[in-house]
Amino acid sequence: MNAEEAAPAGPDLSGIPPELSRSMYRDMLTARLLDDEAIALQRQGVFPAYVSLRGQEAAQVGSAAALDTATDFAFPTYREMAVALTMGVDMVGYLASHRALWHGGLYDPMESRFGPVNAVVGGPVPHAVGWALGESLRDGPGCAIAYFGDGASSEGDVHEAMNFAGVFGAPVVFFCQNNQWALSVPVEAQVAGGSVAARAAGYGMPGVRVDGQDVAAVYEATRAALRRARDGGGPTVIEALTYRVNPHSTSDDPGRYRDPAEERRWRERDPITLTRRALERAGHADTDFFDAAETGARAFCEAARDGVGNAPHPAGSDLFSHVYREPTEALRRQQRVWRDEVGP
Amino acid sequence: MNAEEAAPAGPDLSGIPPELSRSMYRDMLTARLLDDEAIALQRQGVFPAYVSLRGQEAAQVGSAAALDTATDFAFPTYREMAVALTMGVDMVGYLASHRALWHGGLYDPMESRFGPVNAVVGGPVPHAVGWALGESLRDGPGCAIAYFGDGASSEGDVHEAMNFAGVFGAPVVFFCQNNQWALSVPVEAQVAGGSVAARAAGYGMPGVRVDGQDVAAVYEATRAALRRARDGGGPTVIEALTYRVNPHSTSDDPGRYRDPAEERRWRERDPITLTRRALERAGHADTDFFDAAETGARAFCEAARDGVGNAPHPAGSDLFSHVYREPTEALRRQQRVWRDEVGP
Amino acid sequence: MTELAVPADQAATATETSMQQAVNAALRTLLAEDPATLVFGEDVGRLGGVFRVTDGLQAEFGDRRVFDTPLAESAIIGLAVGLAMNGWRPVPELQFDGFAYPAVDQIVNQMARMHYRTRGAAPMPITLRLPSFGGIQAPEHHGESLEALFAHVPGLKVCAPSDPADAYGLLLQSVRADDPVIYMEPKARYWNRRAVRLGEPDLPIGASRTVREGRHATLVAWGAMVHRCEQAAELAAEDGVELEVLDLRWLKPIDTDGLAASVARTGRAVVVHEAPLTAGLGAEVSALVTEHAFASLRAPVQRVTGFDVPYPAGPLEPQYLPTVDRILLAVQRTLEF
Amino acid sequence: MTELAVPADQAATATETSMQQAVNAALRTLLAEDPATLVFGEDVGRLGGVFRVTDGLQAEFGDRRVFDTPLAESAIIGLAVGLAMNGWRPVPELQFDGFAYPAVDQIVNQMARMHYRTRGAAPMPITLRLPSFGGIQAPEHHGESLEALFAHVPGLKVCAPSDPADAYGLLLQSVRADDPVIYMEPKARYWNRRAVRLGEPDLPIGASRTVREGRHATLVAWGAMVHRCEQAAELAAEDGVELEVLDLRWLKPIDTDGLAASVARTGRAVVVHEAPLTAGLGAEVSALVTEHAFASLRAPVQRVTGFDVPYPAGPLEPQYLPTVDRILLAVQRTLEF
Ligand SMILES: Cc1ncc(C[n+]2csc(CCOP(=O)(O)OP(=O)(O)O)c2C)c(N)n1
Ligand SMILES: Cc1ncc(C[n+]2csc(CCOP(=O)(O)OP(=O)(O)O)c2C)c(N)n1
Ligand SMILES: [Mg+2]
Ligand SMILES: [Mg+2]
Repeated sequence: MNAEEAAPAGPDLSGIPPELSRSMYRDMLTARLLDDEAIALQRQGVFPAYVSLRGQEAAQVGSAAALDTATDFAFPTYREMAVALTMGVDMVGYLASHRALWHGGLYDPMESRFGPVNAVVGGPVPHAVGWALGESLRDGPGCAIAYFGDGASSEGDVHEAMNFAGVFGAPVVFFCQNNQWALSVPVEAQVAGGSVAARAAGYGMPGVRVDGQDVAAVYEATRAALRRARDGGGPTVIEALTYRVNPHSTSDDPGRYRDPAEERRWRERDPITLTRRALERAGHADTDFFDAAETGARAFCEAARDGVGNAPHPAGSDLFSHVYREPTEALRRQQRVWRDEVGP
Repeated sequence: MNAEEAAPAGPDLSGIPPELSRSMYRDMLTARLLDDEAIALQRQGVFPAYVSLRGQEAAQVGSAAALDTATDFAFPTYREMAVALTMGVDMVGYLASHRALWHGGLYDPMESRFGPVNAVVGGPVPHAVGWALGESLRDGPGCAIAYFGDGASSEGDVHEAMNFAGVFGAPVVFFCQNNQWALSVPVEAQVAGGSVAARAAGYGMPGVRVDGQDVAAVYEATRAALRRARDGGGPTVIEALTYRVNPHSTSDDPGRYRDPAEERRWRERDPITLTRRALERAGHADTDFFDAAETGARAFCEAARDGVGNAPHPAGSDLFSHVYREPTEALRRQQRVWRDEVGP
Repeated sequence: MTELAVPADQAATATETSMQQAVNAALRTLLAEDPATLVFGEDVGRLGGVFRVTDGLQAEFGDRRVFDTPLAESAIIGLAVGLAMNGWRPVPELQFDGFAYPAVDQIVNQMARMHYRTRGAAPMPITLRLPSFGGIQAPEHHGESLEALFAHVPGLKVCAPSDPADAYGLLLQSVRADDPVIYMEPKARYWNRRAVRLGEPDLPIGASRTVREGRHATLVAWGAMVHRCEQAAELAAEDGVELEVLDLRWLKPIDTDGLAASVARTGRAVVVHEAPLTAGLGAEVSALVTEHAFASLRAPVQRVTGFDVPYPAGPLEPQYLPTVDRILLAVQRTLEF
Repeated sequence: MTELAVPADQAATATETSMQQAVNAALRTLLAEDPATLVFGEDVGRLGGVFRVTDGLQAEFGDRRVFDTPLAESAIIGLAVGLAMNGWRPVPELQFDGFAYPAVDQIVNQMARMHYRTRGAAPMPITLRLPSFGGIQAPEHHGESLEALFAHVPGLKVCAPSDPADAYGLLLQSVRADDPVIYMEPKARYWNRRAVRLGEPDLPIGASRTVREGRHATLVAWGAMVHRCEQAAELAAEDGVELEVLDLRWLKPIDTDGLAASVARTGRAVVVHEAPLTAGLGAEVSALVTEHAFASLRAPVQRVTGFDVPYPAGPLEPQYLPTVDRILLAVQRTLEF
């Protein structure tokens, strides 16, 4: 699918409560501004690197908005900043991962029910299945959602996870953001057959392709999958067709591998613009709302930016603090060596 | 699919040259008798263990008979004795693997174009894709075929291999013998969705289910897949529905996990009996042929049995001989330690 | 099955216990004492495991607590990680040592560091049971020794019992621990019985056990090689050489003090393992002994190990594995140094 | 990017070469000299690799010789095994050290032993290029040191260059060798330039290189730590302590004779590596030195290594990696022993 093929009308918000559609817009806008801040922070040398989610806000916010943050659990990879935001994760703690203060971030993943940032493509997907199985073993109400990319779908772990989920009927949603690129490799050189959703049938589970620029469609698809999982219907694959309009990361140079015209075409299907128009069309929001949303988002981002910029470096002793829950004498000895020779 | 669902008529040999149908029968019968010999050798303590292929002769012989042994290359796992036989592999060398004389067997896998016995379930499947890609990179005529089980289909490697094959359009056939069991786990607790062939669509390649007790159907399906691959049409998944009527290995006790009635039902669909009837029906063979086939098979098996029984143990120095093609001084030193302290 | 003969003084009697039974009993105890404990893996349910180590557990605790998984090692560990994050105490099995390799990413990149990554938020009380080591003339990939790999990984603890009593005690300790543990079961010792009392762990995690006291040199081993060292010590005693035998038990953390104390007394050490020589755990033992007992050390630590070759097929196994003779030759070298 | 400052005497000039350029040049030489050589991996084609190490190769040699694969490390190595069996000479890249873990099964169970398994019938001339080690403040899994894991695996050879000339020579040697080689590129040194001549390998596989001569103690290192040892030696020289710096280059096989000869002269050794201490390759070096130079050894071999903790995030990196200070403290300990 390319940019043009998608429904030109934009999101249909008629099935979505107005307050929810507004809050999704607010989250998308906030994520966009925070993404810009993060890129700026990288340029200023505060972040060693950053991975932008620009263009994927509808896919992330729409899916995350469907979660019940009291019962569900999301397993991200590394580009899910807008999911974190939507779920109410402490964004200073989230961005701390990009400032390289702590690999997994400094928020509490157990309390926020948004797993730690995970740099292994495909790696967290089986965790979502394990978590979901754990929920069904105690007849709990929660569902897991695993976020991964089109590139990640090539990894063995994703297959093994889907097969386990199918066999166990685990309440899990496999949410693939097919942003058309895995670093420099386009989806047609990555995903045999061209569709991640099409893999689902082979595991006897539903596979849904959804316009990832359409926040309403993403929300509805995720909600349906979660409802199905909660009702004992087992796993679903959702493939949100979207686009990584920015470079893979701030260190990347897409000029080497793709046509800027493609980027431009997708930038025109900007999910935030589309959502704004839909809100206007549906009469869910007026200029005051958009102004307030922008003001609020800006304030939020400034606070997050300052928060992460001013966050202290981890203590050197933190090297040793969390290796074990029950520390060993051998490691304590090494900590003494560290204290004597390096730190604190 | 269970035993009864399969076509009761048995193989339709009308599309198969009589000589080929006879030779497939001969190979199936020989494999059966050799399998019996191997089980006997295990009982006598000559083999530490053995994995029987009984019941899977049609799936193995039918697929292997479709190969061009001058150009193609087969990648087995550990239960493909009848494939080896059909391809003309030195069976003393093959059985040597089961006598534990050498893990990979003592035949020459490069010359016979039948890869070494490989105990890692799923592990050799990507090799077949690499081999096939290598063939197409030089515009060679050969195809690769990967043999694996229903259980192996759960491994990440099989997925990664299929995806690679699809992306590269590699001339490879993924031949799954779905014998309904992976050790103690039945296919319904192993393969989400229930069908390995159904996975193919998700990679944009054809997936074919075939009655694995029907040697003609297996042969035709494999031939078609190979022709397609040779013509640049890329990979195919074939799932041959068959049954492991014996225990997983001579160390196994299926009484712990499955109903003997199921075994019995499948024993009644014995592929050799079905093929014999089909040969008779088609007028491809008479009693003289069957008598001669049996006599020939027995002679072959006796020779193989004696050959493997009498084969010498590997020399202790063989521990060191093949580790590297260009040996290191460090390893030579260890060999001297071995010579002084253990061997020869 | 094993090529190690059962010594006469340990001949089976009705009341004696094999390691296979001891591990089974420990799992039963653990499943009974904590409803969060789960046992799963390939063929561990209905079959009771290829070594019958999980025999009867599914019948007793139900198929929610003890269950079969599809055949995919990486997902088995990934599943354990997710279950742990949801409050469970997983005890996955990987069927054989050589089939732990497909799970190495989930073990190293996920299980071992999820606790660290989350600054202690995510609990990770997983015990990976891994039938390990050689000596049973098994097919390829069924005789590997992965302790050096795992001991190198930050965040893991690693142990290997050498007899039924330790198998029981160490498994209780491992599963109750709130950190990921690799519990390596020496297949070659599954069926050897000893008249032992199965009881609570006797020493803390990380403590070694002196199997036999001696004053001329220290033999250091774990798993099945402990028994082989005992045999060597027995023979050496006939010649008046008194060998101390130290069962390391814990391969991470290693009992440095115990090692150093023994070598401080004996002045000499021989470390024995099945894994290949280069970068094996024997190197770590050698380095630790040298670092912590250099002044007492009268000869370089000797390593008696497998060779740097792939684990061989049956008939070559006795040529590959450390023999009693090789152990005694090393003892002689260190005594004559 | 790297946190190691370029020393003044190596400041970039037009004719100097970085390691990144040297590896690129070696690949170009190899692709040109043998039409069976193939370069592939994630993003190595159009992009030219995340470190631009394969820059321009696809344009020059075409997309049959240099190509991108899907994102699946196990299949990349499996592909290499199959290609090798069909007569090719594969040079796969895995993008970062930490993403070699998913490929460990194919590396250990397949690539490393296919030649052995087939009694020499199947050729396996694969060189796995692995950007390795830390020092660039990268995300998680981008700073791992896997040499101990690989050096333990029978059938593999392992090397790590420390400067552009070695990077070029060792890569020629690795790819031309008919055995599987793990070639570990120290990312932290990619951009450091040296005025060197890129030429044919100077020494056989397994030979170490004396980077600096000295007589009071031997520093042993590989990869980026060689440079750090040179810095330490420079400082020590100001105090009249002459340190020999040995670049191991080959981590399997290890140059035991070279090590022993150096320590026989100096009587003291310090081994330095980035990987965690326990069961790191430093233990092997320590054991080898002790075994082969015990009589000359005047102090236990000192190990200066990373700690037994997961490789940390940026600000903690300098606290984790061996520092010049820690190296000098170890030198002092060994001198004062
Ligand atoms: C297992 C693994 N292999 C390689 C990498 C290096 N890498 C980081 S991102 C990336 C591309 C991922 O593409 P995709 O899954 O589509 O996610 P996207 O970046 O597009 O969000 C690669 C190859 C990694 N992080 N993990
Ligand atoms: C990677 C791996 N994991 C586990 C095993 C242990 N094992 C050997 S055979 C087997 C079952 C295989 O089932 P399937 O693939 O259906 O083949 P079949 O035995 O039925 O021919 C298992 C679990 C193995 N050999 N390799
Ligand atoms: Mg992508
Ligand atoms: Mg099967």
